[in-house]
Order: sequence, then structure tokens, then C-alpha cells
Amino acid sequence: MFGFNGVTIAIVLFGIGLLGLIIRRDLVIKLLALGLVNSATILCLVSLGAQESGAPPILTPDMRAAIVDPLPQAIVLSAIVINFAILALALVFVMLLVERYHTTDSARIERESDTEEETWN
Amino acid sequence: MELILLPLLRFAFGAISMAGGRWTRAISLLALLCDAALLTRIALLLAGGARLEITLGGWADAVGIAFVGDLIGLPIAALIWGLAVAVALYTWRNELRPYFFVLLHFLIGSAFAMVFTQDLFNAYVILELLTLTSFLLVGYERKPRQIWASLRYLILCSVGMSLFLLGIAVAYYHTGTLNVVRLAAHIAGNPSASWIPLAAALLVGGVAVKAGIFFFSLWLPAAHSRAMPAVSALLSGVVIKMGVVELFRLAEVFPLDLTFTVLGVATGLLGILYAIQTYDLKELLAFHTLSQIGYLLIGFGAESAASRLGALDYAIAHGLFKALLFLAVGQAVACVGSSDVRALKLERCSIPLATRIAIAVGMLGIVGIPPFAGFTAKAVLESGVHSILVRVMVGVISVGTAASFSKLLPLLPARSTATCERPTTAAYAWLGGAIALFLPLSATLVPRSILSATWQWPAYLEAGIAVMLGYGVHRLLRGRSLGLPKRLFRVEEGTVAIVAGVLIVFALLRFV
Amino acid sequence: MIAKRPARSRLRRPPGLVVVGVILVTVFCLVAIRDFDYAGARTSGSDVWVDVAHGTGAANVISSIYLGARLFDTILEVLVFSVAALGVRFYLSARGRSYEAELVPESHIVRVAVGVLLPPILLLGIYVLSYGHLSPGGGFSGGVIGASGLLFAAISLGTAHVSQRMRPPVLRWMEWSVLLGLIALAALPATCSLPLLADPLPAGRMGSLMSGGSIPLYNGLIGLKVFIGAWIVIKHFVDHRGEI
Amino acid sequence: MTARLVLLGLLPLTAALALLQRRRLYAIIGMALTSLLLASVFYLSQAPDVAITEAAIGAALVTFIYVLAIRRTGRLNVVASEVAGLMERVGDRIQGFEWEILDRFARRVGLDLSVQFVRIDEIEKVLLQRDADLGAGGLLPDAWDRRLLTSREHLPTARVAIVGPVSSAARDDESDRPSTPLVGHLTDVIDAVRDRRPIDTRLDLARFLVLSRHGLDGYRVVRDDIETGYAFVVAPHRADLYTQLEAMIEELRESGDLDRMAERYLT
Repeated sequence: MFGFNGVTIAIVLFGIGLLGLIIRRDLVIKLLALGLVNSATILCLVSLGAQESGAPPILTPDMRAAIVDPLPQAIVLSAIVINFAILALALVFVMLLVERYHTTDSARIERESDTEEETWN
Repeated sequence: MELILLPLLRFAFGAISMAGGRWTRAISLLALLCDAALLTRIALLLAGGARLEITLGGWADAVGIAFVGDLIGLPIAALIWGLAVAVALYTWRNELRPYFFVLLHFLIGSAFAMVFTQDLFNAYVILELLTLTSFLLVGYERKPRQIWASLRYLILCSVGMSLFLLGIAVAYYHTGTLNVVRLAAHIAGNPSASWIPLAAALLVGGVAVKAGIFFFSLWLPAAHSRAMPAVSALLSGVVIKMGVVELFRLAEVFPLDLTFTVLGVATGLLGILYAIQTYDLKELLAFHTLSQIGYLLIGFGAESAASRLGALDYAIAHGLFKALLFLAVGQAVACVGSSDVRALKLERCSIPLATRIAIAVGMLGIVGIPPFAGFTAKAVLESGVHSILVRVMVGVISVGTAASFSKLLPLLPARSTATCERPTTAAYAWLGGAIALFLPLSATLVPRSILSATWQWPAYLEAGIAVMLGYGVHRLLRGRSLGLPKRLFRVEEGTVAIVAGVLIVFALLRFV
Repeated sequence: MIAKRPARSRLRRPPGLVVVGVILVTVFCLVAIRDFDYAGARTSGSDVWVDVAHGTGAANVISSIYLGARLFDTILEVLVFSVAALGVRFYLSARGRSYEAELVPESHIVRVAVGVLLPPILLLGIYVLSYGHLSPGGGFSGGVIGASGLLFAAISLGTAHVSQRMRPPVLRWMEWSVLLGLIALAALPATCSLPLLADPLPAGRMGSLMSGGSIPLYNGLIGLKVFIGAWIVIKHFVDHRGEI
Repeated sequence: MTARLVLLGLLPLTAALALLQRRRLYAIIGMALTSLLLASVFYLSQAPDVAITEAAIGAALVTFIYVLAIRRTGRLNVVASEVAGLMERVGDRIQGFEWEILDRFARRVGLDLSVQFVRIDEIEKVLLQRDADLGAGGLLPDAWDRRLLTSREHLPTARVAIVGPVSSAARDDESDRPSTPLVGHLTDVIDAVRDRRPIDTRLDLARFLVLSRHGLDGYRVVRDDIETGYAFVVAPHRADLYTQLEAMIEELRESGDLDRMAERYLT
């Protein structure tokens, strides 16, 4: 049940990412932790089909073994690209925040944005 | 065919809008017309008794992505369209970049796709597209506070979507399918398999982050209250609802009645408490969105046909009212220059009359005063809730709604000396018309017998008592803070809350 | 260096949250690992996908799922990518620098290195892209590999230098027209009374370059789109480097 | 298969180590390593497609973007206006009196020197926007924004007022005429002199020397009496650099290196 396999490691990585998100205050490192959380789910999906005797899901005339389940791999490709998009945009927003608050410390930004007078229009 | 054409056309229009130029606005009108035509056609097909089911690209059921158009999806698609029209009218005179319209097209297109899709992973991609577009729309004006709110939104939603993907992994590993219907069949065959609670908790927890459930969506108040009014209206009316739609889908797969009831009550109560505490008008509306989502969940958790229909009814009514309120309040705030209720009260004369009427209509609808659609929906929903405890909770939430909206009463009566009239009356008129039309329309959704049973004096009495009590609570609390912590809404707390929420859902499914 | 020490202590997070977080996350991991009930790889069900691959004619089963049975996912994913490029450009270019600065080239060796390295990288990208239906790879990886070649050039020669070749107006035009072409390609089957998102082209002989129906076409369009999108992202990040 | 298990076992370690780093650059490198490990695990899990995509996007592109985005603490960003003798481009290289000072300074404090050339009137804006740490290139110490820190003068110079072309009705009392300081690029002035257009400007000595090569017949040239000198301008957020720079210039002056350098470049 608690075997040493891809799924277990993926969930452990997921946990590490979550902890990073909770404990570290620097926004850049928070984003790194978020990236780890996302990669962990990808590892989990890929590991669903990984097996010693399977063949990669590419058909060749002389197939000796059955291919591994290709669906998780196919959907994971979309997930990787989506994670990249999220990261790039999040980094841009961090840049904009740094321009205004001159720090990447989330607690500091939180405090300054709360005390800040909102000017409308 | 029509089902997939609806989102694809929107995406194509979005791609064309990327080119910019002066046709951008005309294209957005054309898109609205195309949507209307396709929606009418879908409605006619459904009315003719056809069952709209397709697998995209003509693939076999087991491998392709399935789209289904039914009587749950169509009204919500109509709501999306109605709000798109309202936003188009509201922003008619604003100087907006083509970029805004591109995002709008993509957002609405993906919302249409979300309504019809039956595939879990497809839902994941659509939800991500919705997250990204709405995230960019929240930060559109580039105010630092908006940027910070939407960054938190992105981080928490991304964590939620990762949980959702993990849930997909669990479900796929044990059943080998991503299709909701096939998944439900699998689970019906072996309802006590040990992986089911985990999969359900991960899937529900992940979507709940997007759907505005209190434990999960701690990003929501800031993002909704700091965005520009048109965007807030879309977020509340469309984006949040898409999470709710996916939750409803999941409810057909997993046994989630108790979970929904617990989450619904918690969401409703906390949303109301925070709404009573805050004096920031836009924040008030945002917290209200939470409490109303609570209603929806209670309705869907009550496991009776009437309450489910009521919840659907309420989802649409809430979308219309909340959009109206966000648009009107946004204009009032722009006129006065502050979103503090007390400042607005002092300057109330400068708010245009049409805006104040719109606020009044929205308020009455949300509080549930009889002739308005909110009342019907609420009554239908409640008629299906049988547990006494839950009914009491629903009553408490109603009282709280009235109490928090009593703060707005002083804004309404004044002679208008408005100086900043902007031609947004058309948007109000459109939404007002939709609200007026909604009464007969809801009659086609809800069976006549249930409807007539709710239009009885106990329901009127209940609504009246709730409003009175709410006003009483408002007078009682006046100016006093409830002392609820504000720091709950930071990223760290939000992440912990998501994990805690998933564990709670898991425990509910596993041990109760 | 100007940070004041006393301010830090006030900002320190209460340890309670960290403790609660650690406990909850640990419980979550244990529960998830236990109830996932993972007992070896999933093997059943891959026959269905082999049939799908034979239907499309692409030897790479992944790409026959990705650009065949689940094409709609992929279209949405391309949209996500376009939205990202759009957002990066919108937020970074409007606050762009109000002065013109020219970066001094680092050294002669770098220039030569870029000249030598860039063509093979681009070629590799094109290879990965055009053999995507036969071997691992495809539009996304091909496009990104090509764009990272440009990244090297942009870092060492400056973005202005690369932008002389990749002119922004042309890129803007290509950006939307490629996306529109992709959607049009997906909608094209409707004209020959096939369902939308179906593949109207013949499957071809599996294993040859001209196989896989429209999958190579999709790969090409997606590759182009990703190449442009990734370049836009890279360009703005290079222009605004060192800002965090 | 054992390789896969070993890599799997390494993953949590690298990830945890990466997230525990105090410096962001190390954290980013750690995560890039984790991504690379992940890509190899994918490859060994019969998922070559995912491996390629993860390596191209997750390991390469994402890491590049992070590294580009974070502020390089090990870099001294200089913004300069180009002046012959002080700071000028010769082929691919930069040379000049001020360049050598800055080069020595960067070596001393262990930073990589990077120079951006802009127009002289933009230097102030760049520094205030925190896009550079230090301004150089024949800058005179007066008339800067109060937030900027001006270093002590490292090379004496003088101001020269150039007025003209002198017409027959030239006035004699140039001394108390309000003359505008140099704005815009030196090339503007040179163009004006070439076209014999009227100018009324004050230049520092180095720029005046460049200008004088274009022939100043018909222009009246008056040398200011006030002694002045070239200085560096430090951005407000790098007050630490300022003190170190001051100390180093003082040292150079005392050791006589400064004079030797001036001789090498300016005569």
C-alpha cells in the first residue's frame, strides 16, 4: 500500500509543493512550489501506466510487447503547456507587483496593499 | 453539431479580434447574434424532444469527448448569453483595447463548452482557460491591488486544478474512463470501492476552489471586489457558475448529498457573517456571492427533484441579479469615488437615478421579496428541503442576507443631482427585462404543480419575517464589528484551507 | 540592505499556521497514498487506443489521441498558450521603457557561438515537429525548441537584433491568422458532411512521412503558433530581465 | 527499472532542497534539476513524448524565464552616455577613462559590469526607474535630481559656452547671458554646427573637444571660470555602492593611478 512507486513519490512531491506554498514567503519561491505541485500531478498521471515490460506508445512493425496505456500521457501534454502558461503570467504579475511595492515578500505586499488608499478613476 | 459550434465560433471570433482594428466591437456584436441563433436552434431541437448527444469528431464513445445538451445546460447557456449582452451594453462607450474583447470571447466560448462537456479532462482544460482569461480580466486596469488579488486567485485556482487532476488520475486508474456517464455506471456497479471517497474528495475539492465554496475559495472576495464592474459581473454570473456546473455533474457520479449540504450551510453562514461585517460595498457583493452559492449547494444536496430545479432556477436568478448589482454598484462607486457604504451615503445625491433604481431592484431580488424571481427560486428550492435543521439554516441565511443589504437602504431615497451620468441604462434595462422575463421562463423549467405550491401565503410570510428580522439584526449590530479575521484571505491560509477542505470532504464521504 | 530588521519580526507568520499546515498536508499525503490503492501499472484498455492509432494512421499513439480523438482539448490548450502570450505582451509592453537603450554585445565569441548553434537548434525543432506523428515530439515541443534557439540569440545579441528578422507587425498578423487557421482546419470537415473536428484526409500508410491524415498539418500549425507565442514571451522577458 | 527507482527517490530530495534555499537563484536551479530528473523519469516510464515536452518546457523554458526575471545581485548595471576618451565603443569593446575606473571598481566589489548606452538626458530617468545602478559618461555633478547621489569629481574639467554663429551685431556681454546647458545628444549639437545653425549651449571639455574637430569658425567660444569635474551618479537604491565608489576613487587619486590613466586616455 505504501510501496515505493511513481504514484507515491508524486503525492509526496505534491505535499512538498504545498508546504513550500505555505511556509515560504517569497513570491518567486511560492511560484516554484506551485510548479512543483503541478509537476507532481503530471508524474502521478504518467506513473499510472508505467511498467517494466511495456513498450512506449509508438507503433512499430515489430512490436514485441503491448504498449502502455497512452491516454494519461496524451492528456499530460496539455497539462504541461497549461502549467507553463500559468507560470509565465504569474511571473509577469509578480514583476508588476515588484514595480509597485519593491519587494517579493508576500506578507509585506499583503500589508501594504491593505493599508493602501484605493484611488478610483 | 450546434453544441460544439457554439464555443468554436466564439474562439474564432476571439482569434479575429486579436487583429485589432475598428471592427472589434462589431465582431463582438456579430458573435452575440451567432450565439443567439445557435442557442435558439438548440432550444428548438430540445423542445422537439431530441436528445442532443455527440462525441466530438465522430469518434467512438469510449475514446472521444462527449458533449450533451440538456435542460440543465441550456438555461445556463442562456444566462451566459444574457450576461454577455449586458456586459456589451455596459461597456459600449468605454475605451477598451481589442485585448479585452479577445479575452471576453475566449471566456464566453469556454463557458459554453463547459456547459455541455461530459468529459472530466476536457472540463479541466476549460476551467484552466476560464481561470486564465478571468485572471487577466481582473488585472485589466493594472492597479496594484487588482494585480495582487488576481495573483492570489491564480495561485489558489492552480492548486485547486492540480487537485482536480489528481482526482482524475485516481478515477481513471480504477475505471479507465474520463466520461462522467461511464464513470457513474462504473461506480453504480461497485459503490463501495475504497478509492471512491478519495477521488470524489479530490475532484470536488478541486472544483470547489473555482466554484466559490467558502473553505476553498478564499481568493474570491478580493478578486471580485477589486475587478472592474463588468468583469465582476461576469466572474460572479459566469465563471463561478461554471465551477458549480461541474459540481452538479459530479453529483450525478458520486453520492455527494451530505457533502453538499454541509459545505452549503458553511458557505452560506460564513459568507453572510462576513457580508454583515464589511462596509465596502463591492466586498459586500462578493461575500454575498459566497452565501448564494451556499444556497445552490443546499438545494443540490437535498436530493429531491424540486430542490434541484430550484437550485438551477436560483443559479440563473442569482446570475442576473448579481450582475445587475455589480454593474450598478460599480457605476455608483465610480461616481462617488469610494466604495465605502458610509461615504456613498453622504454623497448619495450624485448617484444617477437609474443606478439607484437598479440597485433597489437587485436588492429586492436577492433578499427574496415576492414578485421578483429570487423569491420564486428560493421558495422552490426550500420546498424540496426536508431536514428541519437545514431549513432553519436556510432561514438564518435569508435573515443574514436581509441584514447585510439593509446597509444599502440609506442610499436609495434622495433627489438626484447626478453629474456623472454615463449611458449604462441600457444594460440595466436589459438585465431588468431579463429578470422580468425570468418569471414566465422559470415556469417552463419547474413543473406547474411545484410552482403553484410555492406561491402560497406561508412563503410570503416567511419572506416577510426574514426581511423584518434582517432589518432588526442590522439595527442591532449597527456600526459594531463582528471581529472576524481578515487575514483568512491570504495565500498561505488559502492553501491550508484547501487541504483542510479536501480532508473534510474525504472524511464526510468515508466515515459518515 | 536597507531592510529594517525590526519590521521582519512583525511580519513573521504565526507558527500555528505552519504547524497546522504541516499536519494537514502530511495527513493528506498519507490518506492519498493509502486510498489511491495503486497496485502496479494499468495495462488494460490500451487496445482501444491502438485501434484509434490505426484509424488515424499515425504511428505515434499519443499524437493520434492528442490530435485525433481529443482534438478539442488540444485546441483549448493552444488557446491557453495564446492567452498567455497575449497577456505577457499586454502587461509588459505597455509599461515598457520610455528610453531607447542599446545593450553592448558581450563578446565576439558569443556572436560566433550563436551563429554556429542557432541553425542546428532550429533544424532540430523542425525535425521534432514534422516527425511528431511518427516518433516522440510534435507541434508543442518543436515550437518550444525552436524558440529556445531564438532565446540564446536574444540574450547574446539583444532582442532588437532578433526582432529585425522577426518583425512585430508580421508576428501579430501571424499570431491570429495561425490560430484562426487552426480553428478553420478543425471546422473544415463540416463542409464535406463530416462531424466537426473529424479528420477528412486519408490515413495513409502507417510509418511513412505522409501519413496520419491531418495530424502533420495540425502539428505544423501548432508548432508555428507555439514558436511565435514562445518568442513573444521570451522577448518580453529578455527586455525586462532582472526586474524581480 | 532500478535507474527509474533511484531517480524517483532523488526527486523529493532535490525538490525539498530547492524549496529550502534562501537565495532565489539556487532555488531556481534546484527546481530545474528536479524538472530534469522528472523528464528522465518520464523517459524511463515509457513516455518519451512527455519527456521531450517536459524537458523543453518544464526544464528549459521555465527555468530561462525565471532566471531572466529575477534581479541579478551579481551585476553592476551602468547606464552611460557615449563620450570619446571617457567611455566609447571601439568595435565590440568599450574603452576610456571612466570605463577603466568602473572596470576596476566592478572587479573590486565582485560584480559583472554591464553597460547600456542611452541619450544623456535619459540617464536620470533610467536611474530613478531603478533600471540601472550607476550613471556615467562625462556627467557633471550639478543639476541632478535630489534623490540621486553624486560622487566626488574624479577628473577636472571645465565648461565651455559656444554661441553663434557670431553675426556682425554680436553683443559683447556674453558673460551674463543665460546659457542653456547641454540637452539632447552631442550629435544634435554637431549637426547644428555642421549646418551653421545658431546654437547657444554649454559643453564640458571632453565633448567640446569632439565638437571642435568639426570646425567652429564663426562661433564664439567662452570658457567658464568655475572649476568643475566629471562625476558618477548613483541610483538611490544603491547607497552601498556609493560609499565604496567614493573610497576607491580617493585611493586611486592618492596612488597616482588616476593621473596615469588620464594621461593614457586623454592626451
